[in-house]
Amino acid sequence: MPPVASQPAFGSALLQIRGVTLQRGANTVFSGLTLELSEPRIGLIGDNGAGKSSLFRLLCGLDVPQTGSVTVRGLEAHSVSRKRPGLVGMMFQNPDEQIIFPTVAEELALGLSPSGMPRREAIAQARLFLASRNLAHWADSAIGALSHGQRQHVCWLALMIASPELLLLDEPFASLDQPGQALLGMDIAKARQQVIVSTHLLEHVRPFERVIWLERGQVRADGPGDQVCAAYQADVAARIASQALSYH
Amino acid sequence: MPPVASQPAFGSALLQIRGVTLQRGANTVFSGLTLELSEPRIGLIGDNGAGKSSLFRLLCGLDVPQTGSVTVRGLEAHSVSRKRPGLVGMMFQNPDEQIIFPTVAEELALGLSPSGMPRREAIAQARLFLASRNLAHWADSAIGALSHGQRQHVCWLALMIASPELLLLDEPFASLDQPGQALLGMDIAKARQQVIVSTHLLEHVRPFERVIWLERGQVRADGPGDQVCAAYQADVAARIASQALSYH
Amino acid sequence: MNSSRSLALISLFAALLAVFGLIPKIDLPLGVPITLQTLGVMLAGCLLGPKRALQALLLFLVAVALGLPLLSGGRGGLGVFMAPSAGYLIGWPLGALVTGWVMTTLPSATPRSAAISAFVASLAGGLLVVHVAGVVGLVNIANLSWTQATFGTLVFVPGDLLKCAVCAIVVHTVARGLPDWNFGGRALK
Amino acid sequence: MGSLYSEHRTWLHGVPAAIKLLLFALLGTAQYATHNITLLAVGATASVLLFVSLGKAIWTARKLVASVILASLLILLFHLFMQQAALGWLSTLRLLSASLLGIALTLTTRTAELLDVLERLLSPLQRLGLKTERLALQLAMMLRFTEHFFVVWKRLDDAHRLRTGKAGGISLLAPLTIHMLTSARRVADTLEMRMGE
Ligand SMILES: Nc1ncnc2c1ncn2[C@@H]1O[C@H](COP(=O)(O)OP(=O)(O)OP(=O)(O)O)[C@@H](O)[C@H]1O
Ligand SMILES: Nc1ncnc2c1ncn2[C@@H]1O[C@H](COP(=O)(O)OP(=O)(O)OP(=O)(O)O)[C@@H](O)[C@H]1O
Ligand SMILES: O=C(O)CCCC[C@@H]1SC[C@@H]2NC(=O)N[C@@H]21
Ligand SMILES: [Mg+2]
Ligand SMILES: [Mg+2]
Repeated sequence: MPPVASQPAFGSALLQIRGVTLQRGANTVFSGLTLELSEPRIGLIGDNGAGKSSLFRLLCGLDVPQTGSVTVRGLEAHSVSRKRPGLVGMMFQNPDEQIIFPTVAEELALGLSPSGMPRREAIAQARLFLASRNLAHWADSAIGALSHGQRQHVCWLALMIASPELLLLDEPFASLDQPGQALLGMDIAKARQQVIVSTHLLEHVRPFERVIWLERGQVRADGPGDQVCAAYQADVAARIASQALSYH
Repeated sequence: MPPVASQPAFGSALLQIRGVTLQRGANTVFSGLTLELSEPRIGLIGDNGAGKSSLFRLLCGLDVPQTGSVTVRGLEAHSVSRKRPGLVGMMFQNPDEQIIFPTVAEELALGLSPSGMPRREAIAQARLFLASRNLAHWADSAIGALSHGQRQHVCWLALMIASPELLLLDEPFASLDQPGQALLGMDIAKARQQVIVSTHLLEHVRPFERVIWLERGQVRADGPGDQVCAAYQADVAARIASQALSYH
Repeated sequence: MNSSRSLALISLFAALLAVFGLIPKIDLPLGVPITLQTLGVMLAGCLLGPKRALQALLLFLVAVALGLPLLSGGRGGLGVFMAPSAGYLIGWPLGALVTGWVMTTLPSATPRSAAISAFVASLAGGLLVVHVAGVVGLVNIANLSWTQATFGTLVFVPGDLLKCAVCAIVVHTVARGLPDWNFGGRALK
Repeated sequence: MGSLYSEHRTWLHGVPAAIKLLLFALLGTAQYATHNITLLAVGATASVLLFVSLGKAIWTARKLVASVILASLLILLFHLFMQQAALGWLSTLRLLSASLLGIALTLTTRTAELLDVLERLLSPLQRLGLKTERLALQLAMMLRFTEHFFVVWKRLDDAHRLRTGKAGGISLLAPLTIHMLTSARRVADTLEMRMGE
């Protein structure tokens, strides 16, 4: 297992997971998971069902572990409550149900409301933000009339404008076209916040200083992006080869 | 534009789109689109919002064009599901839009109902099918307890067991892990049906004899997979470079 | 107290009642229609638990009071609270509350037990409580005698029993499809 | 969440949300108050005309409208069969105008506008100690979920039709319930993340 590259970049560890057991329905997703996440960029890779989305749900406090604790800047993740919008932001894997409002500008404006900004002003600001990204024509677009990838893009914009201190991105590249992926990659690189990204597209996390490879709820490897990605890829190649052999 | 590689593999053209105009709400997605799709493997690439999913909706008859016609084996596409339910099958871009029933076995069994098989028998068959793919433990899984990628996998299984004569796959690789992608790739290669695949992961369609590059509802290029993918990638690279320049 | 999480679920069930309002009602001479909206009352109780079910029904009635035509057959406004059927309307939130409360006290570990519990809970809250409130309303607003009102309300019982059964079936499906759903709303997530 | 809002701008988009909501509420109250068939018929005709005047914008709701009309016809037939023609017309006309106006409101009004109106309307209740902003948001979300019901139902019906060749009908009831509950949970997750508490 590659060594842990720990470079606490933000003073103390932003995120701590200690001895966590998580049961979702009949499945035990994690048992005794301990992780400290303080690097500014962290990638999360692993097979379907490995527990990437579940880990995100723990980190942002949507799920509460049965045993152990998850803390964000020393606060219990699930009791962050009112402070949450400014502290933790998450882009869910499926764009559809995280878009609440029927037009793009309103949707982006929702991210500004926890700051107490009046709605009208928030919408105006959302329009400016869209214009600054050459997307002014999207402001009045109906969400239902956007393509799947465009909706995923909207989710990212909503997170950017809300600008919480910790960004959790669950498969943010999955439906984006290649220019969109490149743009998101640049946005992530430039963000001044801590960003954790789960993805099956390894090229996007390879340059990260830390990547965690989850396997059935356990950390299989944890270290610099290029090393962990290479290890994962080697494992995948071996499995595909044996799959192809048994494939008839 | 690379030349059209036309090798009608199934006798007459399976799919014909003639002078189609499609209006979805306020957007004109296609105007005067004409295509003949008869190769056994066709890839569909292009940016977000280019019209890939809309084209699929036309082909399987969920949307009806305002002008022009879409025919599948000589039948109007929108009457196909009624007259010949086993003819066209589609894997939706968002698994949550496709999956109807609450457990995996029931979901797979639905695909057998057009053949008139009794429900109990269909469920038994679905179990056998799952077992043949080493997934017997999924049979009674609640869909809600599967990860996103696992749900996408279920969508593919549902299509395979239904085994329609024409397979339309809308971004089938998007949420799959790498072994899953490889497996799906092998399944597609082995399928005896005509398969049309849309994707942002070019490596999966590069070996195809025909790939169509859609741009804002128009065919920008149409030809052998390697040529069209290369042309698209060159275009994307140019755009990303200019994006990066203007990115501040 | 009223978390964002509750907000979504409460709104969903208020919306469910609105959708059931679109489904045609059958008018009876009594001035009280047969409607599917009582099924919404039962479902809210069984799936949300007492507190949120009560809130969902109150939310729905606020919308009706504001004039939105959400009662079956496109009616709304303050007037509906002075009609012969007003007792039933007031009974809805109470019925949802009781249904939810009964549901929390009964077992729901397996789909079967959840369905049986749901049937009992709907019977107690969605049927009994609503009908008692309805009879009180008929006596006080429509000036019927207690016997007349009681006989009057019996007309609805077969239909409402059917709704209890449908509610149980839905709960059974949910227990199968969403095994981690907390009936009676005991836990938060 | 799915939405029926139409980006094809119509004259009704320009009408302030307050007026649309008021009209809708007045209709609800008036429909309750009157039993005069002529009056209701005039109301229903006006609703149909208003609806048709939206032109292309009604495209997203075409399936919904079809089912409303079917439902209206069914009640009418039922009452005709029971020899209660008058009552039948009464119910049919009420249902038709309420649903058409409701759909027209949904097609042309943004949720943010609606929230503005509701917040202003409810603000007097603040004196009673009510959290009126919360109530307004809840009312708006209720309308959003009503819309979402139809979007999900249509999706399921599309998927069912495609896979079996038949309309889903009653067998979609259980899946619809599960999909809606799942949606509500996801929306709850989103709201919790984005609005706190
Ligand atoms: N329901 C709809 N109503 C109106 N317009 C729509 C609708 N769905 C899609 N569109 C528009 O049609 C165009 C094509 O959309 P489509 O979903 O076919 O794109 P796509 O190529 O599949 O994109 P993606 O890669 O994001 O999946 C887009 O411009 C989109 O805005
Ligand atoms: N709601 C749920 N109830 C019960 N079990 C669940 C639930 N959601 C996920 N699981 C289980 O938890 C495990 C981890 O799922 P998770 O969604 O975290 O995987 P993932 O790594 O995000 O996968 P993917 O790459 O497919 O998104 C899986 O085995 C899955 O079956
Ligand atoms: O729409 C209204 O004005 C209120 C209708 C109340 C109907 C009652 S609720 C219990 C009973 N069961 C029915 O189906 N109808 C009545
Ligand atoms: Mg996931
Ligand atoms: Mg698409």
